[in-house]
Amino acid sequence: MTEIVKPKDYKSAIKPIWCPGCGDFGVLSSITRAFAFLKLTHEQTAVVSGIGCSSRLPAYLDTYGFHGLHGRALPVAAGLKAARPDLTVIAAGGDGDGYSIGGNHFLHACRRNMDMTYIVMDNNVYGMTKGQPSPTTAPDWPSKLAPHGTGIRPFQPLAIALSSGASFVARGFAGDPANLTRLIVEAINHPGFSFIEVLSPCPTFRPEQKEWKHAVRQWQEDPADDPVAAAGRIHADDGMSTGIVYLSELPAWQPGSEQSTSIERLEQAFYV
Amino acid sequence: MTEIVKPKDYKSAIKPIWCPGCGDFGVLSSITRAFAFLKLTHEQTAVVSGIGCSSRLPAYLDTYGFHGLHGRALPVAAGLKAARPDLTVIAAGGDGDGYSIGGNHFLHACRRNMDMTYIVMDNNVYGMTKGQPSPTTAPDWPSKLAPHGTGIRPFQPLAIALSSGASFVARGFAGDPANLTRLIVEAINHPGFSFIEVLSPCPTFRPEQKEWKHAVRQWQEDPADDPVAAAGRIHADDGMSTGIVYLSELPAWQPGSEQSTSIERLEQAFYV
Amino acid sequence: MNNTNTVSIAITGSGGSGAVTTGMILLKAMAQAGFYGIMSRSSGPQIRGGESAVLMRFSDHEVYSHDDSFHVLLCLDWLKIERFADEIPLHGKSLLLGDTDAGEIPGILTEGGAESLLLPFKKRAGEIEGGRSNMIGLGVLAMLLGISADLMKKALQEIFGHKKDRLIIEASAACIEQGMKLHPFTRPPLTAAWQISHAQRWNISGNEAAGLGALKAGVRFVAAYPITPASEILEWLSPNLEKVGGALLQAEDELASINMIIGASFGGVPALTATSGPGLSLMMEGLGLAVASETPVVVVNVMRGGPSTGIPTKSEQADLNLALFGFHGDAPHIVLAPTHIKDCVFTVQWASCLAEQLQTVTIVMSDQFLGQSRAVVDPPQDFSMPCERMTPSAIEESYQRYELTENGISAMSIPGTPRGMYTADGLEHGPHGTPSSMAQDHLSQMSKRRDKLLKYDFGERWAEIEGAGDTAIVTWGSVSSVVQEAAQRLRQTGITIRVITVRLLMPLPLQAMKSVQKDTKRCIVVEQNQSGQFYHYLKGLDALESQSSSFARPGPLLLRADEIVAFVEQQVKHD
Amino acid sequence: MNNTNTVSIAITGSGGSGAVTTGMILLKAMAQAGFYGIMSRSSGPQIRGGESAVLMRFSDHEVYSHDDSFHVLLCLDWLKIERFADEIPLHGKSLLLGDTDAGEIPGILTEGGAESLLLPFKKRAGEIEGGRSNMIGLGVLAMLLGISADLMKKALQEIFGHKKDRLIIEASAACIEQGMKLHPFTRPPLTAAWQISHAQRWNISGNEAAGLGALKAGVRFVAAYPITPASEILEWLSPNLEKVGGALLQAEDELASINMIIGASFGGVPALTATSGPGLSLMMEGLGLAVASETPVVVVNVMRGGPSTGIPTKSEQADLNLALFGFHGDAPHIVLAPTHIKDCVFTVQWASCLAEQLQTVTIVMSDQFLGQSRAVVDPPQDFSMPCERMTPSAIEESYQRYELTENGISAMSIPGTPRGMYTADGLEHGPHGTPSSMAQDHLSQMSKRRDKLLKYDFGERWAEIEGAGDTAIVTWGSVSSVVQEAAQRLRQTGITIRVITVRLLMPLPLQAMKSVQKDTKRCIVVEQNQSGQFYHYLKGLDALESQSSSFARPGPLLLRADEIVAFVEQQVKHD
Ligand SMILES: Cc1ncc(C[n+]2csc(CCOP(=O)(O)OP(=O)(O)O)c2C)c(N)n1
Ligand SMILES: Cc1ncc(C[n+]2csc(CCOP(=O)(O)OP(=O)(O)O)c2C)c(N)n1
Ligand code: SF4
Ligand code: SF4
Ligand SMILES: [Mg+2]
Ligand SMILES: [Mg+2]
Repeated sequence: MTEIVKPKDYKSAIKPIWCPGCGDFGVLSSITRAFAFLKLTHEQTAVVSGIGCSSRLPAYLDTYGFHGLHGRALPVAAGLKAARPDLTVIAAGGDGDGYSIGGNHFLHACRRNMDMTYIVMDNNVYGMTKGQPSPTTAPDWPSKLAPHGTGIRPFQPLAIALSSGASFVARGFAGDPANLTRLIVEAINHPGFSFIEVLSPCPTFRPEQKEWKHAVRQWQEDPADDPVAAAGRIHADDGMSTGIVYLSELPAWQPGSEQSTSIERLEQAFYV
Repeated sequence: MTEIVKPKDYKSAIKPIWCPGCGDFGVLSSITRAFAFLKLTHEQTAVVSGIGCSSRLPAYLDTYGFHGLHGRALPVAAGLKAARPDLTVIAAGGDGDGYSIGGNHFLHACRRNMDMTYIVMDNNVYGMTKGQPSPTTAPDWPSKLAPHGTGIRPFQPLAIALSSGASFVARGFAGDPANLTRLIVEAINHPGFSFIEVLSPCPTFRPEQKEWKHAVRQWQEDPADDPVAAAGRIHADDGMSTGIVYLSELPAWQPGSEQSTSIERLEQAFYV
Repeated sequence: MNNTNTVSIAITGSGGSGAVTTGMILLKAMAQAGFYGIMSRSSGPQIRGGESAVLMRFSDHEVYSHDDSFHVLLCLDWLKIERFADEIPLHGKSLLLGDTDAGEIPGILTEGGAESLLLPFKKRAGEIEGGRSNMIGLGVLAMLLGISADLMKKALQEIFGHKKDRLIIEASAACIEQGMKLHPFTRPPLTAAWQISHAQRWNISGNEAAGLGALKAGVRFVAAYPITPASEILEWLSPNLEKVGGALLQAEDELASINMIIGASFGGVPALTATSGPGLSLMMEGLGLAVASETPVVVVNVMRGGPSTGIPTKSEQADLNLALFGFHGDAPHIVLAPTHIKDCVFTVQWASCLAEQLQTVTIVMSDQFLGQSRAVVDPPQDFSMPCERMTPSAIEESYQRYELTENGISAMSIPGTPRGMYTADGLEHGPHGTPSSMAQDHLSQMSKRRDKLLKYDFGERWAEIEGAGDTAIVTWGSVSSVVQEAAQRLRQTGITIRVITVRLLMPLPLQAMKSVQKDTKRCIVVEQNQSGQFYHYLKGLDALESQSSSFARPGPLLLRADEIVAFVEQQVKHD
Repeated sequence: MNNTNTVSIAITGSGGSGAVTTGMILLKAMAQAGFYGIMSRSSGPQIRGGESAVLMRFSDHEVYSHDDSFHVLLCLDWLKIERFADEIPLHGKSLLLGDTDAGEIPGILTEGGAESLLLPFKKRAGEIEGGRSNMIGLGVLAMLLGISADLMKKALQEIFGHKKDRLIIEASAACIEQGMKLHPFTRPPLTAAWQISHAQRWNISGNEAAGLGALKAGVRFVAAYPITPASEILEWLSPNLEKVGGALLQAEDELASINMIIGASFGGVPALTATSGPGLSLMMEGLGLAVASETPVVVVNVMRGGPSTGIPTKSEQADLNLALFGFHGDAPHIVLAPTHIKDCVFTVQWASCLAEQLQTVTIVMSDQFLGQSRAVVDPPQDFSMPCERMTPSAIEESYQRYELTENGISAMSIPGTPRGMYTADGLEHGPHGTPSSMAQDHLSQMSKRRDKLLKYDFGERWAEIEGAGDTAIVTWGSVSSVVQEAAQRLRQTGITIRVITVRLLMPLPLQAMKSVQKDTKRCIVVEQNQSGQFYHYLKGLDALESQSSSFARPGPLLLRADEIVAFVEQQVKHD
């Protein structure tokens, strides 16, 4: 059977609420391209998100989706994957969602290394709530909530994923769908927890991010399989290099078991 | 004035509930030694903790203390320090408290770099709730909750502190109070967020940790001030080297300001 | 609440049409003309560029609620107007203003028989360099309301003042003048019979008012996590706290923010956070700690549609159950609700003073309507009230943080106080704070925490009582203004009404509550949620003396006076 | 509940004295002798090595509550005995057994006039290699209870069976024999008149029973975070889930665990978590999501003393408010409470089946007493009940996940189902699941979520009704067994009593509740918390027909039948 699978087959009928020019459009189209490339079966795919502009993504895809709570995409995804290892599970959301309120789940998801993909659309801002600083916001960016900037160093998503034990660590750019599609394909194919930090501009609250397209570049080296080397590469970078920076062949973790007995047998243990 | 300050001056009248041989006794006595060495003013010192055996610590000290919620020592400490920069603030707790439920606050406390010290008594187990695996438990340790072990790689406290931006990262051992005292003194003196992971055996649920005393050693090198070098050192280590592994001179962050106007003046802005 | 001399105007438009700016200028101009008013906003799901609506009501006295329907609706275009049809009811005498070139008028707008008038907004705007349709429309509204071109220009300048581009201001002024000329009516302006106030007035939102109340009470530390519709409290507080020597810290999540303010308050600094339903849910464990450790903290909860993520941009009063009962274990605490936009100043100030005095948690129940609407009002009265936390004077040998005292309040030693060292604890404890699982300690500390609230004299401001009559309407929070308006109308039909607006929801002063219902025969509890949360709470306390019934319906639409009138009339008839 | 033929025995000792092991052997031996019983434990704050107490009650029928006082107290030593004095009341006919060499008997034990008997436990034990005092004491108890040496040895072997050291077993058996000889009484054993059961029986704790109920309902995924006193549910489930093809995942925190089970359930696998108060507080936001997204999940909440960290090792029924009302927004859901230890099997099974059938949240309110006590009982009945989630049969063009249906239940498509793709949402949504802030969608989805519960027929097991009479006692959960015991005593004094033990706390079947009170004149609500949470809830619903009053008191001490008897007698007198 040589059915032709097109990216738009993976789009749902719902029109995104995103502002014109929002980077998230690029992420959405990269995801549909990757799905088409992989010929994912719609009903065997589930996309789980938190709350934020970026987290609206699942409804725009013609797959199963869960639009959950702010910060809790990863646990929902982990529960789903634990219960249904047959599904392709993708978690998605924003930098506030994933690195601020969801930071703990991020750590533990990296460490647990279940076979799923996590895509963070990072715009260094809380878009949905209209422009507060996020963990990745530069310390000197003035906002209503922090008129002189936060004064706090930005969260380093790649470095933290790496030190938490993620086995696939990458950065993509929403404005470069071709490469982002490729990253998503590789991430989904990776047998374990794959993390893609996507630079996804918010023209509404961070108009200066329109310049990102001039700043991004590709990492020239192949992905490191040594975490210290990867840490060095991440540390030396200005945050604008894209590609896979770390990749390791670690067995994915999956709970669950085959049934070996009946409940009646288990009840025997209670007899005095 | 040459008042002699003794460690026991810092002990309260309350008898610890810890099991005989618990490593936390060594941490308590190292803390009191450090306080005495620094001649801390009792009423200018506050120790904040979460919930767990280790988190019982504040009540055993004759300073101000807050025994809060499981996982929330760091935010209480941050609020206290933000409101009262004049105090010496120390947060303390266990590996479950700090790395499992409290993981997000750990990340953000490292990043925020407020001038406080965080001491984690790590026994690779949930002592208080009687023996469940913690994030630092080895994947093959069998317990009631995970009869075949968790199968999940342990959380790397030092690596995560480092990648989260902590400016002082160290490991100590409860069974070596002299060196631990020194670490605590340096941590308190450090102007910024200082983190000490303390190997603190739980003879009750992890009797094999009695062997730790034979395995620990001192890091021979001086503390690195380059995070990549420190990452390398941490990665190469078997988890048994003690001392300061990373130290950087980063300005501590502290919110707050001088009063510059009155509320009446602020109200002017509401007039039509 | 006097409902004569008011006019209701709505403005709608698709993304970029400038409906909101138009409303802001009009509010300002009306205020400067000597009138009062409120302005609320509504918008579609888009973050930016979506359709939006501005709902306004003007008067010659303070006004805090919207009317049942609108006198004038200015539609800058017809796009997505269906979305707002429910929120902007029109009647047979309403005037619908639209653009001649915008196509056919959607039927949904004229169903009720509103008079419609199409004017060449776009065309006229096109004739002016930099001109925009909304400013033409604004000119028409100015004429309808009887506002002079000078006042309009002044308002324009103040609103656009921060924009560098003088051209915009000039073009807009020219458009307004053109619009004023377009206005075809000869009848007198809608405000013709109104009294003009020469007093200085404020233009303030409930969220700003809440922030101000906090500062007045002495709050100097705020930790919070952004959430709609509470963020403006934080955005107002952040720069202003700084100016009075305080600080705001944006926390990593609500678990952190609540615990941070507990830490700050333990350190002796009055502290507050603001959030909305999902955040309040996350804070409940922390609030329980504050209750058990007797650490004063305040949460301003700005309610939105629930459950779960719900409807973040719409108002509902459905978090009451959570605020009253959302603790594990018995956790006596205080719940207040502001009665209108300006009252947010007083109620939040009182909340913080009560928290400090009683060393406990106070939750303030604001909502999206109160928080995000703006009102032009007389400046709030300056209330001084006892606000001091009880601290130990001279500490003797053995300081007991949780000493059992007559009134249940024990002196709280602040770090820095010599000999006052203790460890605050969320585990049950004895008087010194040492953890204890003994029955005696549990029972005595539980009673202490309950009795300190029960023995406190909360004074007269636990409720606002208005009128007298056979029927009592009991209400709370945001909806109370519209209840008062309904009561006024009912009185005109001969039904005597007492309105009891409860500000101190918990602990409810039961005696006082009963005594204000003494001469009433029937009691109706009005609130904006599905299950009648306040009603069932009051029933559970035996706080409703007479025959009682519940009028409760969820958001997202605001309660309207006519719904309440109809319900009350029906109840009265049933007797 | 029949309170004749029961005997209550307590054993206390300091760390390492072996009180708990002694109790376990005795329970086993009594069970094998053909009797029934319960055993609860109490200990000091130390993790290990602290003092502990074992409270036991034996009978020739099932027994689920402790008596007002104890017939026999065996103290292995006097250390810290004050700590347990409240929990182990003695009376004039109690027998206090102590060690001759342990020093003076603490006055607190003999105040009530208990007969005391000092025996040379330690001395005799010293004469046996590897001998221990507790085993000597156990021998005395065996004689008092009339258990043969053979049965004792058998029990000993089974309890110690896993220990490699045969010596321990032999030494213990020798000690027991010595102890039996020490026993000085000639009166017949306490069980002389009891009927012996030859039926096979179970020895099960409430926490184990809860785990079993989950498996029976088809729960195959559990995510949880350890917490006292719920951890044993997880510890029982972890190995057993594995054997039936399921899995347990230890989450990083409760926010994760609740969201994980939501994910698993979305995936079509019935899922559950277990926690206690602090954890339940953290889960409320997630539970709201499950309600709004209509994802079935079950939480077993094993209550401990509150508020905040409270008293983790003691029982209290004070999380009811949180379970009923701890949501932001109106969030209809189900709350159940098991009526006794064995009923945890049925109630948790039912909880999961209801969650599946109604696509909502069920919270089960167990507590430390139910969860951590063990009972020897007849095997539970095997209930089969409808447990299937409604899934779409053949999906046509446009699948509506949140379709508005007659009974409010809409078919839930499980990932893997072709053409069933949808996005579950915690934002308010239309029938397809698309987010919506429109009034019509909010109102219809809110009604749907409420009505599916109201229209469901929960059947007869919403409550257990026992007896008839002028006085109704309404109760729930853990305390209901002791209420039944109190009722039995009251009946003996001529007061007629109906006991209504409510299992389905929410949604309360109001009609049924009223009808079971029809012939009663007075209603007393009994529960173990400070504020009378169930009482006020029932009042708020108008669920109490007649004159009503509340008997509520907090933990940590268990409610005793005599307190309830005294309260009821007083109420009856007052009429
Ligand atoms: C518990 C909780 N706290 C706060 C919020 C409010 N909130 C919604 S989205 C958001 C931040 C969104 O930022 P990000 O994740 O970066 O997504 P973006 O909108 O930038 O794509 C916040 C704080 C919420 N919904 N729930
Ligand atoms: C919200 C919440 N969840 C769970 C618990 C139960 N609990 C108490 S202490 C603890 C773990 C303690 O482990 P750790 O922090 O390593 O301290 P240790 O006892 O080993 O020193 C847990 C899970 C709790 N008190 N609160
Ligand atoms: S606010 Fe920013 S992140 Fe949100 S939709 Fe608009 S551009 Fe995108
Ligand atoms: S259980 Fe372990 S950690 Fe807890 S007090 Fe005992 S030895 Fe220490
Ligand atoms: Mg963002
Ligand atoms: Mg530990």
